[in-house]
Amino acid sequence: MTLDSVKLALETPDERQPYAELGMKDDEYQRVREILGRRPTSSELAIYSVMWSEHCSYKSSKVHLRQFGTKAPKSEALLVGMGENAGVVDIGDGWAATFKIESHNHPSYVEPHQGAATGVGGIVRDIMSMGARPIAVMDALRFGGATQPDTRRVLPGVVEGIGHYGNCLGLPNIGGEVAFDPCYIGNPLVNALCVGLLRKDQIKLATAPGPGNKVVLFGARTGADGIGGASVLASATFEDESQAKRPAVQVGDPFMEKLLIECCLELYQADVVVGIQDLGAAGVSCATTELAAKGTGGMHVDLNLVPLRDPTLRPEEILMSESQERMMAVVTPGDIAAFMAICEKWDVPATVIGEVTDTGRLVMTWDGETIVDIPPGTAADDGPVYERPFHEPAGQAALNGDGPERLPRPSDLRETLLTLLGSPNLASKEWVTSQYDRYVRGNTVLAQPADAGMVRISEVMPGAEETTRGIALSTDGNGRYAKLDPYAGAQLALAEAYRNVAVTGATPLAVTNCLNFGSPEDPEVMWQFAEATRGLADACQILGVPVTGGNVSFYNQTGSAAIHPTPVVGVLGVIDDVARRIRSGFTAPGLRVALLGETHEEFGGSEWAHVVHDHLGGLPPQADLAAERGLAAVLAAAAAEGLIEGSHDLSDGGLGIALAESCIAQGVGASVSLPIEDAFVGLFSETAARALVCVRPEAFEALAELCGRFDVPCYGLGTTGGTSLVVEDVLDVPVAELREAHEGALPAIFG
Amino acid sequence: MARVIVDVMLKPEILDPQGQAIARALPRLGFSGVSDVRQGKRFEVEIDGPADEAALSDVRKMAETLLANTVIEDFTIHVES
Amino acid sequence: MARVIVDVMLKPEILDPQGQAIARALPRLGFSGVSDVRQGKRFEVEIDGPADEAALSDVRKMAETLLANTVIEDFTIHVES
Amino acid sequence: MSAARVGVVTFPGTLDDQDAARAVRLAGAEAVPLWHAERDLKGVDAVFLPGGFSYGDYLRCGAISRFAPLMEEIVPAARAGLPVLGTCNGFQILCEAHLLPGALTRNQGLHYICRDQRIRVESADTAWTAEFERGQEIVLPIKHGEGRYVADAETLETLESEGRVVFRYMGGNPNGSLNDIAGITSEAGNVVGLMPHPEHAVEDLTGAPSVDGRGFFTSILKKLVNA
Ligand SMILES: Nc1ncnc2c1ncn2[C@@H]1O[C@H](COP(=O)(O)OP(=O)(O)O)[C@@H](O)[C@H]1O
Ligand SMILES: [Mg+2]
Repeated sequence: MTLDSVKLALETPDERQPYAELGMKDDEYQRVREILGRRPTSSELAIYSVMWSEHCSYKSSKVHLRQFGTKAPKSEALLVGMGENAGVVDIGDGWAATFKIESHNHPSYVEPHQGAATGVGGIVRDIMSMGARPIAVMDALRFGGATQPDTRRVLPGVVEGIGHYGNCLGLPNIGGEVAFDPCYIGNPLVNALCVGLLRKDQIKLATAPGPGNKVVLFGARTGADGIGGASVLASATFEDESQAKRPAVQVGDPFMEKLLIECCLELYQADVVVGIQDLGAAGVSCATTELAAKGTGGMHVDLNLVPLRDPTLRPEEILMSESQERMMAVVTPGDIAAFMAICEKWDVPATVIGEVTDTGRLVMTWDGETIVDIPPGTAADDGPVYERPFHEPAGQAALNGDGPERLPRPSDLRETLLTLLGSPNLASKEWVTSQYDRYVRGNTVLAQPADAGMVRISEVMPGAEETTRGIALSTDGNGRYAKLDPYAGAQLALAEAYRNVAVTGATPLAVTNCLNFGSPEDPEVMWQFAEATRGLADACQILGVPVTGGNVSFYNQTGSAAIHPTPVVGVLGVIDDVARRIRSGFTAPGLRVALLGETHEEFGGSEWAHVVHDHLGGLPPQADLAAERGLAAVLAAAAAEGLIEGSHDLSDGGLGIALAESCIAQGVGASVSLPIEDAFVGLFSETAARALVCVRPEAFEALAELCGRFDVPCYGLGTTGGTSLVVEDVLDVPVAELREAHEGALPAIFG
Repeated sequence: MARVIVDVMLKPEILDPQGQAIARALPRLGFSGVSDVRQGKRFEVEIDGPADEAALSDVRKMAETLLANTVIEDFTIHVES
Repeated sequence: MARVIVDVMLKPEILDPQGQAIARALPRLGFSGVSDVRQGKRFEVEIDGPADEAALSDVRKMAETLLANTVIEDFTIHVES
Repeated sequence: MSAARVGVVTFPGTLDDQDAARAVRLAGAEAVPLWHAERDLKGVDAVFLPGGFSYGDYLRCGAISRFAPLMEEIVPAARAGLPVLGTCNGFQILCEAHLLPGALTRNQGLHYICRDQRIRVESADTAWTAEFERGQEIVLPIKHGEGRYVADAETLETLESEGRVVFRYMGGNPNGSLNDIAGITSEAGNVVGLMPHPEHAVEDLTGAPSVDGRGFFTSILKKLVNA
């Protein structure tokens, strides 16, 4: 095989190149030729094709994502915003948190275990590359119908993959989601979140400044993993018949990643890293172009020096390989020895593969010949930007017109409650979460089934002993709501995550998001995307929480059938005194139960309509963001004053489900009456901006007074105690029976 | 009654972290002269009848759909003598 | 250069839940006539020199001390032809 | 009087060492980090092998760690009476190193399982359980994929008859362990291995919903101080 060098490219300008096979459009290829003033070499083509893929360049989403910046609320907490590996937020006392959510949807469909596992690995490296110690993970999962055969293939593998990888890293899994809907049958959504902690003044960035500095590749050796994956696997539609053409999937080595984590932390501690970047999709191509583009502008790399697992790899393949557990660092020549010694201590292979230059060019050689010579910014930053056409879907008005009002209402609310409680979306997720280690490192304050995960800071890292703070995190999304109204759906996803953080007593601070959609080339999907991003940006502005980063996953569709638009939103909050966190549910007998927030009749997209009538139509609940803000303020103040003993937010399934789950949490019953006349609406409407709390009887007045100050309606419903959930004149169910319905559902399906 | 063996190994291009961890450990344990280790699975399948064409074809199908994950693994089948 | 295979199987008296899970799943998947399945491990050890007595005795030691836990597992060794 | 010193071992892939050190400290002892590659016990009075996935648990849990240089110090010291506690991966390593009999194999249900588990203390005669009552029921978290204790019939018989089964699972055997065994001890009672995690059950705010794990550390502390 002849080596395609720059010299050869100049001599053979008309050589036909397989840019289309690499997913590049004619005009994109022409632009590369214009940039270089010649045809690209095959290695350069490899770089541009992956860097300009949808996955890496955000070419279809960029124009919409900009709103997250332009509409961003003023926030003193934001230290690093969008555009870096992950956003960084000031959490006080000199400490910062970095967090991000990312998708690994397509790989998880092809090979559920490895696909999901490497999804966790990738997001953890993003967090490490900010200079942080990763401290917890979460996973937001969506599958086809629970009883559909392919779900039985995909779900156990995904859960095992996430569990195994995260457990091996010693990262507690503190939350996430599992949802089922037939729309995800060929396109499961596997979104993984990681959060890390670092000193505010020790943020690392992906940059390669200082000519003469060394470029070090460390971690696993490079193999043929997912070659072409970034552009082919991750951003093209694939269908069942094409199984034979599946590109090599990446296999993760969590042990190597664990070594990498400890190794990186020691490198940071020793202060021997100038810039650092993880290798994810697009591997060496991405790391070199991005580091160079953000640094002094030039870099020289000898690709022969890249340690290979498969010695037959060609330079193009090395550039595109997605081998996991690799990082790239920029190190001053004086620190190289110290850097290598630390890598050796941790048994992490490390190799100098190049040097920073001031030429403004990224130059790579192979066997002494120049095979890449490009301005790195043109690959990393100046990718194509599309203003994709969009319009409202043809059936949208009809869908919105077909409201739930026409559905017959149930007469037996007891049975309805048990049916919903045992439906796959609302049932206990313990079958999944019991496969995750939630205790490791001993800092987990809240994990499943709490509304948000919470981690204390003081013992995460040396030097943090003085702080009493904790961070809380939740991820949420609802594809049905977003299908009915993507603008409101995205806002409701944010509202729910925000509320989940608030009910623990923490104050929401910042947002990350993973936008899972169908093909951007379909104007109807693009409309959903445009509406969802607009909705999210507007809501962030109103709630005062900036978007710090995230990820877009397009092409989640089989044939022309796209998934429900599914924006998944993660919210991070801070609690000043972690010991004041509010526990989940009814924590003791003899407490007063109160409902905060107003209830309206809202059943569009509801769990009831879905489970009982298999109906999706009408409009989702209103996203009343002012009310959300008030509710969160009440909860934070009440937690700080120690007014609340237990809490639970209201979301899917409404008050009925929240009451049942609150009873199940500690096995404490309750007797309540409903705040409104219509018991069905009272129990199952999904109005947002509501939460259930329990307080000592003598604290009720103070709570009511606090609610009054923030204009939050507060209804005393009754008291906790006994062994049953009693809703006066409506239903009476032993807690044991609630528990059986709730906990038995998934094991009955998945074994 | 016959015993059919199905050997399942990761495809050569797929990373085998287990094998690599073993290979890296060997020198420390005083074993030299080993250039590579790969770890796979071995299934012993006891069949009721003889290991004839039909039975082997059944085992092959079983290997393809259940015992091996053909996305990342190859398998071979032989009858134990 | 030679490849030595080490097969490691749980001792017959030790429960093999993985094998049993497979055996139980087979009828559901339409496979009949399988009376038992056991799952073990297969190691492919590449040695630098020839597979002579000395090399095999080395691999045997490796199997005994590292690759198999002889409290619960048996192993066999053979040279791949 | 200088505080008792408990060594906490870290292998590549050890995860619960931070929790282990914290539990030791909360009990009032000094936690001394021990690194797998060093042949140095630093004069500690007892050793704690915490959980995790040492060497990725590749091959078999504990199989590779057993050969660490530090283990070459720990094994003879343990045989000579040094108190050693192994939890989860630490228990697996102790079995692989033949400091404890039997082996830990794949959970019968084939899944990794993380839950709060009721267990019964069957022996208060070990270095690590003296502060419990025999027959006492406690709650500790378990989190493992390979925790099914197996041993041949003779070994089991010996363990039972010599009172060396230290912990038994209650309210449902989570992994199919023979005789519901959750933990065992050596003949001399100085080496204890168990699958549950006492170090995750020592604080109200975090970890499991119990502080029953404290007993392990108060036990060893008392023993060392009285020694
Ligand atoms: N939905 C989104 N919202 C906000 N920021 C986004 C979104 N999607 C991507 N980004 C930002 O764009 C940048 C590039 O994303 P990505 O390629 O996923 O990062 P990385 O190179 O670390 O994998 C990141 O800073 C990311 O946070
Ligand atoms: Mg909630």
